[in-house]
Amino acid sequence: MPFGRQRKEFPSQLWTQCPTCGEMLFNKQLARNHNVCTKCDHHFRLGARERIELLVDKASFTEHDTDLVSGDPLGFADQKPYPQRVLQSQAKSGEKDAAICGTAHIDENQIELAVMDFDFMGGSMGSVVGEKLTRAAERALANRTSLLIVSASGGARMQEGTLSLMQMAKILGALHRLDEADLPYFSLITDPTTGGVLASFASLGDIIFAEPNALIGFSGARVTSETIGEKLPKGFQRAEFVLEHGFVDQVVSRAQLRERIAFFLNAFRPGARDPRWSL
Amino acid sequence: MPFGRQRKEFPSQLWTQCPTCGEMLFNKQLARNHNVCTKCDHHFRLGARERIELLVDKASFTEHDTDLVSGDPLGFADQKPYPQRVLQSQAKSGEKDAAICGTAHIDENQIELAVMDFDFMGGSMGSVVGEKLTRAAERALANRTSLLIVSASGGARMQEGTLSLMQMAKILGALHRLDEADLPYFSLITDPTTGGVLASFASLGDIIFAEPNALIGFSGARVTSETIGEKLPKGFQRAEFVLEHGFVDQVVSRAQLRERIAFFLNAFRPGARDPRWSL
Amino acid sequence: MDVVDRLLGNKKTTEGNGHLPEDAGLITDAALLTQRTPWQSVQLARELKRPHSIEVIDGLFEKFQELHGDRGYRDDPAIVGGIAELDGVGPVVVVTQQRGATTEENIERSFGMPYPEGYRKAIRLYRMAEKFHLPLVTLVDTPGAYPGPEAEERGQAEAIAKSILVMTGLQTPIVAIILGEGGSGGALALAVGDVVLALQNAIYSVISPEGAAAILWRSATEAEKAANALKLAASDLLKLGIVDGLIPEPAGGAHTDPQATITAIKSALIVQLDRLGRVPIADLLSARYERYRHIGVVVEPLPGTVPVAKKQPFWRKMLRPT
Amino acid sequence: MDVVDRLLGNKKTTEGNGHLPEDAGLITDAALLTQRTPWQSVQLARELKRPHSIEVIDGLFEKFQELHGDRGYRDDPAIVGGIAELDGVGPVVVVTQQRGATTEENIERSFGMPYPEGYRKAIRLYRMAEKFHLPLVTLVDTPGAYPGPEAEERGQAEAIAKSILVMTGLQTPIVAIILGEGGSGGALALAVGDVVLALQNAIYSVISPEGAAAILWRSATEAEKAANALKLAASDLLKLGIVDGLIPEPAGGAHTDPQATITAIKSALIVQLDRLGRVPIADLLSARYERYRHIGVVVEPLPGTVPVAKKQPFWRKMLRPT
Ligand SMILES: [Zn+2]
Ligand SMILES: [Zn+2]
Repeated sequence: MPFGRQRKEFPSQLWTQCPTCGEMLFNKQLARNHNVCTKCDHHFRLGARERIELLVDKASFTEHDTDLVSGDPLGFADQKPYPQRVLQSQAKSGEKDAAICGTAHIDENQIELAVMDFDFMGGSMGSVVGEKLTRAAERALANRTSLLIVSASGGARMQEGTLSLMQMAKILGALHRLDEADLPYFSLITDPTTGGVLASFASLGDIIFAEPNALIGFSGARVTSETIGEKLPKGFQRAEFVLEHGFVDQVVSRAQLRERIAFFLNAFRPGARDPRWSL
Repeated sequence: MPFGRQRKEFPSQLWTQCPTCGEMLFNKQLARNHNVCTKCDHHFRLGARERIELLVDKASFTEHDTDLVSGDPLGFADQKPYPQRVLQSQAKSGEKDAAICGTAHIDENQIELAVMDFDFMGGSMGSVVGEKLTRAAERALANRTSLLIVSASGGARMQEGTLSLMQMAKILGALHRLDEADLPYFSLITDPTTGGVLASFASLGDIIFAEPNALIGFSGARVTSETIGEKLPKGFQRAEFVLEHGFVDQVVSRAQLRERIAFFLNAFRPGARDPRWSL
Repeated sequence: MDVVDRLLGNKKTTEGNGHLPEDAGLITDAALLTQRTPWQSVQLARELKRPHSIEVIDGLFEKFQELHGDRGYRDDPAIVGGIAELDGVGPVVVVTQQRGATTEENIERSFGMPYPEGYRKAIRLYRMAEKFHLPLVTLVDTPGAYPGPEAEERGQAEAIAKSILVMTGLQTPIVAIILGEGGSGGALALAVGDVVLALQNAIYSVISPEGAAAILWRSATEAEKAANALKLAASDLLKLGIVDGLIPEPAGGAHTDPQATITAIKSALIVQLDRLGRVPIADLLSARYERYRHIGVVVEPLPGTVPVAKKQPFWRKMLRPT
Repeated sequence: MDVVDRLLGNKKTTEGNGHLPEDAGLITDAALLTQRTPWQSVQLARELKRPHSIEVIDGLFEKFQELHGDRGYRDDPAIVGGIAELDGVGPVVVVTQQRGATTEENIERSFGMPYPEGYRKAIRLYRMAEKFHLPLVTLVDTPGAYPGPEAEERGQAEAIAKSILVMTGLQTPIVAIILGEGGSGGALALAVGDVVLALQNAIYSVISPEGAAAILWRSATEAEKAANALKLAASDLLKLGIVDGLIPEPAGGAHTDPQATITAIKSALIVQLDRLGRVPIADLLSARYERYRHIGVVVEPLPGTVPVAKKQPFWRKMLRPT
């Protein structure tokens, strides 16, 4: 049927059309379903705050490092100065930067949680994201708890240049200590996760979950196809494709995420380990 | 030129024709050149004793476990009883079984050396080979020296059934202890090395050397091509092919082997390590 | 007590091959077995309706979450592994080969013949078990590792070797169970354990009877002869000390009553994991080393050099069922 | 002394960025540099005649034995590594990217852009250095990791991430030297070190100037602007604390006198390895952790002093077209 005509009948602030099945979805209802199409299970992106609400035990989230904001180490300006971009993103998203971190419980397991916010400058990773994620990993180490990082990012933040690149090493240094301490690190990859974020913490979880059809790739598909000058295979860089190629443990739909993460938290909980087996 | 006629002029006990370049080679000269064609560098197989002489410092080899011989745990008989096959191979090869082990020096580095003998039942690995190689690894561990295993084998010895298969786990258990102790293990793969020998110690050296054009494969090429019902890629399962695919560090011609192994023995020698770096 | 002594019959039959006390309804003395010919075992082990790994996993565990991928090339459907909940034991890591029940599934899972990436997925899961101090349970059922050229190019031999090496030193208890066909190195890559059990009609061989017949008798039709010669039947493996105990099957074979078979596997598994859980990990590793160290038969004429039976680790006594 | 202080100029210039004392003829204070524009550095760093890794290895070391393969898929010619002998230091492990000098070589080595198997070979060599207590020396010179679909399929992101992770915890001293172009994550995968040096005209960037121009200025012709903005020149990296010291190049650039350049690299390398060799490994690892821990600039005002934007209805932003 002609959605062109249809759409007129649906004021867009109230309705959204599903890009997969074409269904017109009432926004409030869609939100209640955690942004998953009630007809075809298409997963729309989910905001960081809503993501936290979806994952953790009711009212168990305590946010940390809330006031951490970005400097302008390079005095960077493209068509606009970097500080101005940051302020605009803060205003637009209501967040200070592209990651929200805190302590929470999932099925009564205390964890450190870090959720990236794609709405803030495309979830790009600069010094603030690097610092907040590193602190989250260090808290997990100090508290002997698990760490869960939810990725959604276009990669490193260009406006902080090579300093952004270094955040990869900074975070991985902390994750290495977590690994040495045999503490579980879970990575949840959501749409889209690319570049330096995928090429660091997102790809190294003890368990790696991905959401259905999430875009997951190192190089942008444009770059990649230009490299070979041909079209890319069907489903290229989608969660299911990455699963087949062996880099994701499970593709989990949003409705089951919380329970699924809880299963592994319980399985890996120190309590579940038999001390008689430790050296 | 018509080698058919030529060969008549060369009594075969004195001359050998190179399968690669067709040159007729005087056996004594060939032996002096360690069975490498003086014209095209084709590597003929080299006996275990000659191999030891090629590799170690003059008169530095002390053999161990010389009298270890096979039992007949399964009472195995095909067209011939297993014990009879063993006796025939012993008579033919002058060795007790398919591996010769001992302590030696290479460029003044003490090492444990194990050399497989393809002339003894195709270098097949039964309990005796398993026991001798395991003892060699255990001696290296006890003496804190390096271990070098030279492989040449059709794989596990069928006549000892599943006991032969278990030798893989037995040897690898000892190699794991060597690895835990940070002691170097070198694997030299010679023509041919296949099956359970390749699928165990031969493929796991800290450094893996192979001789030019050596046949190196898990499944026999016959089985493999039957599996897909087509011809195999050129050079399939040859040393250079395996190098390209990432499973061998270096293909080294026989003339350079000793010096090459010495280089790594010296580089990895505990003496070469700076104690200030140890934890 | 080593293999030589066992072969010479110097063993207390009540202790079977000396590896395990009689418990959990395990058969530890081959003499007590209703004998089948090896060839009959081959047929039963390969029986299409025999319970396959996923069916067994479903029956054994409360919950099972499959984990995918080798983190390097591909997720191999011929190897299935993940985390499972076992009654009274808690979470364990499970790794197994999976044959297909249907032709389609068999093609997808390459008839239970893993590729190198399958073994690399297994290794990843072994290390996960070690990291999180979870016991490892493996279920073995494969004709062998996949022999195609792609598998060769991606390092089938290296993957199998690495898998065996990692298992010999893995710092967590391992129980391996041969369900059906244990095909050579491709099976061993999942079968290094502190305790290795086999179903009563399972087989475990260095080469398939057909393969051995083709090479040694120069005719595949001599497969039955080869099966007899290779001593690949579970009862033989028990005598040889390659497996520690046999899990009884229903009279007609596992496929005649999968549920009963799975129940027998489950009770055996729980008892063994409980026993191993009481062994300090350092002792577990020495015992695992000794277990394989003594498999094989060699003759050493020099007096005094014939290996003598090792004294049992101290915890062996305390593991007697109470 | 952390990066913020450095940026605010609270540092003793004689100590450069505070990471290294002035020694071995290293430039540790950017103020002492004869300035070039970043764009000039980009040209010099990419100069075809600039000494490339293999040439540098030949000049630096007495002996070099290359080691091949990732033990999983392929030997990647874009990464060259092995064991080398360094005067007065002894054996070291060297890992580097190699661009081609000729078009043929460039095609063979995919223009110095490694595939995942290249990084996996690097990881194998890193661990070899650790196992045998040999210091690790890396030489960085790449436009970036190969971006083709095959590289994506084989896990380019996982390989780079793993390589960085392993370097952060590797229990042996690491000196990384940026020779020419340090292209983003594909460079960082070889560049985590206890000491990171750069040649005077090297560049190191999160994205190529051309790439940044295309995205931020929507025109590749603005590459020079982007180069200025990105602060990718060695002198900027020194100020930012990303590199610890610069190795001086001949006036006209490294390519005008490769031998002199290599000599400068060698003396710097020997001094640094000697310094690191005197540090107990546990301290080395903490220092390496702290080195990266403090890179980056964040402002942390007292709670409440930051303007908080008012929130929109939550479903508004959620539903922006994907
Ligand atoms: Zn829909
Ligand atoms: Zn020749």
